[in-house]
Formats: sequence, C-alpha cells, structure tokens
Amino acid sequence: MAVQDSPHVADVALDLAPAKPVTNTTAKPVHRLPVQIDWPTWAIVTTQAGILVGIIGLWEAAATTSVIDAFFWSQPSAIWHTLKIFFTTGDAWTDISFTFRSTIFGFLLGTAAGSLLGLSFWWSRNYAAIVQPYIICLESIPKLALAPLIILVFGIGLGSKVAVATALTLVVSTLTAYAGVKALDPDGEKLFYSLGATRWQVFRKLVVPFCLPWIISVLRVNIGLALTGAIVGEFIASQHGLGRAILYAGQTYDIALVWVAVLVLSTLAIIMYAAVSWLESLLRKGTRQ
Amino acid sequence: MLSSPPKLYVDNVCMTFKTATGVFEALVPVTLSIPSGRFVSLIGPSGCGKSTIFNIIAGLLEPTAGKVLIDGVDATGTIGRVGYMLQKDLLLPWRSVLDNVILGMEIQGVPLREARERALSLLQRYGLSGFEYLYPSTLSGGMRQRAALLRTLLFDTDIILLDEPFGALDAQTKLQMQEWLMQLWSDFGKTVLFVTHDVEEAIYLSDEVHVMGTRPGCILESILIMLPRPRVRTSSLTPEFIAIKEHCLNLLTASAPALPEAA
Amino acid sequence: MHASSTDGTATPKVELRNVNLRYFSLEGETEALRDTSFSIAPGEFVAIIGQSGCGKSTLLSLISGILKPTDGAVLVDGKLVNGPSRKVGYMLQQDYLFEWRTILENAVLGAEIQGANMTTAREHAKQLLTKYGLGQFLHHLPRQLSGGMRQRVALARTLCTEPEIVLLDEPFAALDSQTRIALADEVTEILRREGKTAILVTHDIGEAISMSERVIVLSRRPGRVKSEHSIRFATSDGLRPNPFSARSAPEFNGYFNALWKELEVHVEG
Amino acid sequence: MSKANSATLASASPQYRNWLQRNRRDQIFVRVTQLAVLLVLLILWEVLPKAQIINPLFTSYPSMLWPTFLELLTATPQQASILSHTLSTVVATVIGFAAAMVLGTTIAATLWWWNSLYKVLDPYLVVANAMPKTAFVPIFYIWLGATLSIYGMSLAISLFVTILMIYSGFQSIDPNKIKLAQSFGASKGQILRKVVLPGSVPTLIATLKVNAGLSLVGVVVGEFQSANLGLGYLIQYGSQIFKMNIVMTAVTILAIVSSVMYLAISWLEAVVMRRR
Repeated sequence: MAVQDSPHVADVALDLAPAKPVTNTTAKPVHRLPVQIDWPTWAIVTTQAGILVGIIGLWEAAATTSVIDAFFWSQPSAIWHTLKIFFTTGDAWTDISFTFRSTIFGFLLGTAAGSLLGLSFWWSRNYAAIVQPYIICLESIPKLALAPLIILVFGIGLGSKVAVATALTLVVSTLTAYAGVKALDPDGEKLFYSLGATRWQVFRKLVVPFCLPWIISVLRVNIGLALTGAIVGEFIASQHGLGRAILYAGQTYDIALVWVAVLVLSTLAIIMYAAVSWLESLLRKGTRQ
Repeated sequence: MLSSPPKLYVDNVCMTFKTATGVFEALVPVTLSIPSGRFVSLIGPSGCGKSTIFNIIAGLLEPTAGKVLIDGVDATGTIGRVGYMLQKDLLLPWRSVLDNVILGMEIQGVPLREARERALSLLQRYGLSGFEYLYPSTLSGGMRQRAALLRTLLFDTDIILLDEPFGALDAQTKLQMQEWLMQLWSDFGKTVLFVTHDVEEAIYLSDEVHVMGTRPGCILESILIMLPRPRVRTSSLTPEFIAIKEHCLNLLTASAPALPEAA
Repeated sequence: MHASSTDGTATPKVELRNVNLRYFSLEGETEALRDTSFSIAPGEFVAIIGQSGCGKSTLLSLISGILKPTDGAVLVDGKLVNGPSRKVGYMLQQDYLFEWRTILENAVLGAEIQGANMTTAREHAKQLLTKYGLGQFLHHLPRQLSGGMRQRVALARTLCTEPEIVLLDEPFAALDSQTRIALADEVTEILRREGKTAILVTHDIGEAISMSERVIVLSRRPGRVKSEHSIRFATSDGLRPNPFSARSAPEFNGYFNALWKELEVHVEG
Repeated sequence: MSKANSATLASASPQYRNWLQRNRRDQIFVRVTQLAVLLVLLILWEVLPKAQIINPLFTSYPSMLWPTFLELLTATPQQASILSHTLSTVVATVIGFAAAMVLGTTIAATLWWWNSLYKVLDPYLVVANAMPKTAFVPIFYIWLGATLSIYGMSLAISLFVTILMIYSGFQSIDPNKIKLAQSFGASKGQILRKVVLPGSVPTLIATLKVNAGLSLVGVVVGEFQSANLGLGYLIQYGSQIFKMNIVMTAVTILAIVSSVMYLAISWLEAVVMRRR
C-alpha cells in the first residue's frame, strides 16, 4: 500500500521481512472524515416556525377553496372563533379544572403508593417472590380496559377518574422502584454491614437514596399516564372534563369544538409535562445536592 | 535509509479547542519523526494531549496547524491510513471474535470469505484458537484485548497506534500481554506508536520514549532506549533500565501539577 | 520488627484456624477456601496474593465478620468473630462513595451508622481529610474528584471509625499506575504511623512486596496457604523503606522473581 | 428442583445438603403462599357478593367466567362470537405496532443521518409525545371510519415513543465505537449498517415491549368508542347493560392475549440476546 501510494520506496526492509504472514495487496482509497454541517440556530427556529405557519395557512386556504371538506376537517379561522366562545361563554374552566384535578390526584396517589410498594420488596426475597407474579399480571393487563368497570364501581364523578389514573400509574411506579432495588450493588450493602449497620439503616441511608433516581425518572411517564386515565374515564361516562367535551363535540359533528378541546387538552398536557420535568430536575439537584 | 523519509512524520502539529471559557491549548507545536519498524512510546500525565495526537494522526481530528506525513506524503485529515486501537477494546458484542477481527477489512471492502480466511490463521497463531466463534462477552479482559489488537493488525496498515491497550488489565495479565505484544511486533515489523501511563512498560517495550508535559501538551524530552533486544523480564533490573526509569519519573513529577487536583 | 511466626507468645491480632468456606448455589457448591490457617501479629502489615478467584476477597469478608466460615474459626484478639465489629475497617476495591453525600458526609458514614457523637466524628473526619490533602474538597461531591482522591476519601471513611485492623481489598486496582504508586506510598505511611494492623489483598506482586512485611501466597481455587514470605530490606536506619524506594531496593527483584514463580503464571488460553 | 445432579449431590457436604433443603423449603413456601393468595382472592370474590356484603351487580362471580365464555362462543345475529372479537383486537394491535416499528425506525434513522432535521423537528416530536393520543379517538372515528380509525389509533399511540426511544438508542452508542469504524475509513452508511443499527437491537426490543402494550391500549380504547367488534367493545357494551359477567370474561381474555404477546416478545429477546 505504502509503495503504491507514494513515489518513495520507503520500506524495502519491511516488505522483505520473512515472518510477515499477510502481504499488502489492496490499495486503500483515501477517505476523509465526513463533515456534518449544522444549521445555525436561526435557520432551525425559522424552519420550525415556518412549518407551523405553512400548515395553518395551507389548511385555511384548502378549506376556503373547498379542496378539503370543511365539515370534516374544520378550518383554523372557525377553530379560533370557537375557542373564543369556549372560553367566554362555554365551560372551558370547569372542564380544565375537572381534568386537571383527576390527573393530579391520580398521579400523586399512584406514584407514592407504587414507589413504597416497590421499595418494600427490598426487605424480603420471599415476600417479593410471592407478590411479583401478581404485579406482573397487573402489568400485562391493559389497565384502561378496566376503566368501564372502575367507572361502574366508583360512579361517574371525580372519584372514578382518579381511580383510573391511579390504576395506570401505580404499577409502573412499583416496577420501576423495584428495578432500582434490584440494581443495588451488593458491595454497597457489604460496606454498610462491615460498618455494623442495621437493616433499617441500610434501607434509609442506602436503599432509599439509591432508588430515588429511579423513582424520579418515572414521574414524567406517570403524568402522561394519569392524564390518559382521566381522559378515558371521561370518555366512558362523565359530566365534566375535556375528554367529555371532545367526545360530545365528536358525536354532534362539531369538529371545530373537537379541535378546540384537543388543543386545550394538549396545552394542559404540555404544561403539566413541563412542570413535572422541572420538578424532576429540581429533585435531581436536591437528591445529589 | 537516510534518503528515504520517515514512516511517520508529525510536523509541528498544534491543536487549540474553543471552549465556553475561551481557547484551550491542547498541543503546542509537536514534532515526531518515526522511522519504519520502530516501537515508540508516549508517556505523560493525564490531559497532556496524547489522545489528541493519536486522533490527529488517525485523521479523526484536523490539527489547527501542522501536518501529518506518512512516507513523506501529506496525510493530514485522511482516515483509514493507520490502525488505531482505542483505550477500551470496543469489541462489538453482536459479532463473534472472528467477525470482530475482520471489521476493518470488511469496511475496506475485502470480500468476507477472504477476510475470514486471513483472520483465522492469525487467530490460531496468536493464542485465540478455540475462541473464533465465541462472543466477546464470554472472554476475559486479556483475551478481549488480544482480539482488539489483532483487529488493528489485520487492518493491514504499516503504522499502528495503541492507546493504553493494557491500562484496564490486572497486573499479571498485563505482563503476559506485554510479552505477547513483543512477539507480534517482531513477527510483523509494524511501526508502533504506544501510549501508556506506566513508565516501566514504556521503557521495557520501546526503542524510543517521548515524555510529554501538560498544559499545554508538549514533548519534554525524547529518550532513546538502547537496551538490547530481545528483552527479558530481568532487563528491568539492569542499572541502565533503572537509570532511565528514574529519569522519566523525575521528568513526570517535575511537570505534573501539584496533587490533589479536582477532576 | 514483629514476630511473624504463629507460635509467638502474644495473642495474635487476627487468627484463622482451619477455615473452610463453600459457596452454595442451585448449580452446586463451590469451595472457595480449604483448610486455611494463619495468624497476624498486632501492627503487622501482611499482603495476600493469588490468582483471580482464589478466595482472597473471601478471606477479608470472613475477617470482617460479613461471612461466616463453613468450618473452622476466625479469631480477632483471641475472640471468635461473629458479626461485623468496630475493630475492623474494610476498604473495598471500588471506593464506593455515595453520590448523594458530600465528601465529608461520606467520610463520617461509619460513625453515623455506629451512632457515635457526630460533632467529634465530623471534626475527626475533617482532620483526616485535611491530612490527606482534601481539606478544600470537604463539601464537594464524589464525582468532582479524581480516582486517587476518591480512594483517599474511602481511606478516611475507613479510618474515621478508628479500627485497629484495616482490610484492603485491591484498593488501587482501578487507578492508573502513577497514581497507584503514589497512593500506595501514602497509605502505607499512614497505616504504619497509626500502628494499624493491615491486611492487603492484591494481584500485583510489586505492590505486595513494596507495601507489606509478609506476603502470604494462596493457591488456585480452592484457596489454601501455599507459602509465606517475610519481606525484609536492609536499610541504613533499620526502618522499613517506603514502598517507592522499596521498589528500587536490591532485594526487591529477588522477592519478585520468587513470587512470580510461586504464582504459576501461565499464558491464558 | 435443583440443577445439581445426583452425582454432585452424593459428594455434597452436609452443609450444602442443609442449604439445598432450606432453599427448597423456601421455594415451596413461596409457591404455596402464591396459590393461597390467589385462592383466597377468588373465594372472597365468589362469597362476598353472594352474601350481599358487596354488590354482585358490580363484580359478578368467578364461577360465571367459564359459562359466560361458552355462551359468548356462539355468534348471534346481534353479537359476533367472542373469538371474532378477540381476533379483531389482535389483528388491529399487530398491524398498529408493526407499522409503528417500521415507520419509527426509518424516521429515527433519517433523523440520525441528518442532525439538522432532528433539531427542527425536536419540539414537534416532544409535543406529540406528551399529548394524550387517546383524546384523538373521536376525531379519528370521524376521519377514518370504524375500522381504519382503530388501526390509526394503534399506530398513533406508539409511533412517537418509537421514534424518540430508537433515536436516543442511536445516540447512546459508544462514540468510541463509531470512532473505531471511522479510523478504518468507514462511510456514514457503513457506520449505520455495521455499528449503529446492530448496536441498537436491545433498544429495538425494549421499544417493541413498550409498543405491544401501548398499541393494545390504543385498540381497546378505540373499540370503546366506535366498533361493534373487538374486546374493548365487549367490555363497554357489557358495562352499559350491567352484565358484569361479560365484562369480566372479556377482561380475562384480554389479559391472556396481552400476556401471550409479552411472552412472545420476551422469547424473541432471549433468542436475540443469546448471541451477546
């Protein structure tokens, strides 16, 4: 290779080396490292905004010129109009508050109970072995399928929505906290015991702080699940809530209202998601000082 | 030999990185001239830019100034010219040892059959027979390093760069691997550039040791090791060896920043 | 300096009498140690070397009281060991500093667990950390420190509970060789000065020779004592040289070669 | 019980025999307790409603499951057989998650290839991922009709998770492995084919596990609203006419279906991971 690439005969001695088992036959083409050109931030932001504006503009134009059926798809101007009505004379705040409360209660209840349950598996291998198949069974059932049943038992009020949201978040938290317990390095426990620690001390000073990152990591997933639980609960039977608004508008073919309710719901979802992400980063800082 | 250019010539290479806090000088002009078939070591404290030099020679990093010449031809910024073994073995867990070893040839477009044939005979000769079809996860640290080294050798370049290949091994395995490497080097006659933390290892293996300093990275001194070859373990007991070792350690301690130091 | 023979008149600090240890699993039983006996005098520094998996670390777990022998007896100060004791400090291979605690909080962990007076413990830990050159890092987090510094914190944590016996399980294995030599020097010096009895388990023959007064070689699994070697260096002041100078002492190579042969090192494969 | 064969047992030390015995006792204890818990739950479920301590209207009885299942097996003019319901749910789930895997991986690879595109789409992906997809069930029904809307929901619910998970899997490949391939002169396509894709197989399988569950949820929720076919429909229908035995039977079958899917993926995982 060297010989072919360069006019200098650089290395006669090497090529004649008798012990060399592999001889160079292929000439290697010269490659350079592929260079990636990153767009500047302004170009990225402009494109991002452009996509949004483009979609809205096209949609409006297509609906006005009857390229798409405005009855089925509605159009941005009609949605804007409905949005104003929804907030001024409609039930916007009642619905938002209902959905928000179901979600938060379910989230808190499910996460707290689930994490404690998961951590408790550290205490006894037998106890964990006994309870585990039930937890896995609960994991494998799509909990949302139980929603009609839960609504039946808990009634059509706030309680049933909280129950659905709790059912969804509880199992995830349990399994995640248990995963943390299983990831404990036995040497860490060894160190504690070599210092003469009791089981309770190991739990408090090692197991809980060690598993906290796991418990925290599941918060963002859980807020989404709790919201889904609340919405599906409202689909099945409810008098309030954004989920009910979407369902009701769909059934009456008020597509603009469906869009409005979906939009408001998505905004709520993103705000809650962002809040939990912020909480998460705060907790992460807190637990590691 | 005098008229021919060195196998590898690192010509006044500088490297500065832009960071949030300003400009960081990783390397001030570094020049290395390495004749064909030499075994050359770089030693120095962490952060002295050893890995930066390697990345530049391998073409993975463009130097701020200076050139890399291979056989007298400008090879700055071209990849696939030298065999580069990184610090970790980086064996791909989804490939058998054999298929890991031929990765370089495969990327260069050598037909699989031919590549496997070439690799098989080498694996058998250099202590990996019986391991060809196993997956890396079943191998010990020493075996993994052997596979990684053979992968580098089979890439079939005249120059190979070894970045602390034995750093993660336990003391005994490390000694065995050094013997094994010496064997390979004398069989293949490659030009080797070797980075290590271990002064004794550097002297024991090399024809020439470059001691590096830090902040910014530079070469403090180049020391020719005139000890006779083949070397044996007892070479390290000779007064010459000890003298060189002490000299190196003195250079390193003089240049090292006062401990302790936050990472 | 100390009587290294087992028939000494004084009670040995640590004694193992015909210790057997088997690990049980569903796949079968593994014999880690067979009929192992030795004793260690107060203030002695002993190294234990052997191939990987020969039961070196198991020995330390036995002495610390975390494991119980299947047969035989482990004694500290002539008394049977039956559980972790405050007399024994254990330094593991990994530094095992907890990320959610500051350096100082990590160092006082032992005192905290043992319910000692925290104000004094904190003072003591501060003194130790300052002595080891970590005075300005008391409130840093472990991940802000380099490997060598982390090991020094682990040492401070071990010594903070004032153990009489210090067990070192390959404490430098994860460090690069320059840091390793420097830290070995420091640790040996500290342990000697404070008159601790120390047991070092290591892979590294050089480390064993340069740090200890006696080297015990374990055979392959099941581990048993294969041989013992007293390490002595002739020095002008009659004191032991520090590990760094021990490495270049004329006796070093003789010991090295003898132990190298003992370990029956073969090329793997 | 144990894998220790008789030959090793014969030579086993008394302590080991003791240990094995204790271990065996523990295992038996665990199994017995598990069964006992199950039995107690079933008995409570059977007895409490019968004794009118809890309202049987809400709970049905475990003894009703099997008769109800047999009853539902035969199709009537108003009601399809329970087998058709099950099949419909399974087909929609598989279509949805298979489509999500293929589409998601392709999109993730494109984003890996073209980093600026990723930066542009990143906020949209995050928003789409945070949105409760189930809220779209009514609109999907209007746009896509009864059957397609269920497939659509099944795809929509798992697509964005797939893209984000696989993309972050691509990102988490050890950069040194990429560097290694580059030092051999590899092109971007070679890096994708030889390092990034095979290295992401564990991520792909993890995604598959998440998706199977998600798609099933999407299908069931879709069926609540729209279909006259599917297990979700059966659950909703049963609860509306207060026939709890239908609901319980359908939920049980759903649990079996989802366990089978989970086991199938775990088996696939074991097969793939055996080579690592």
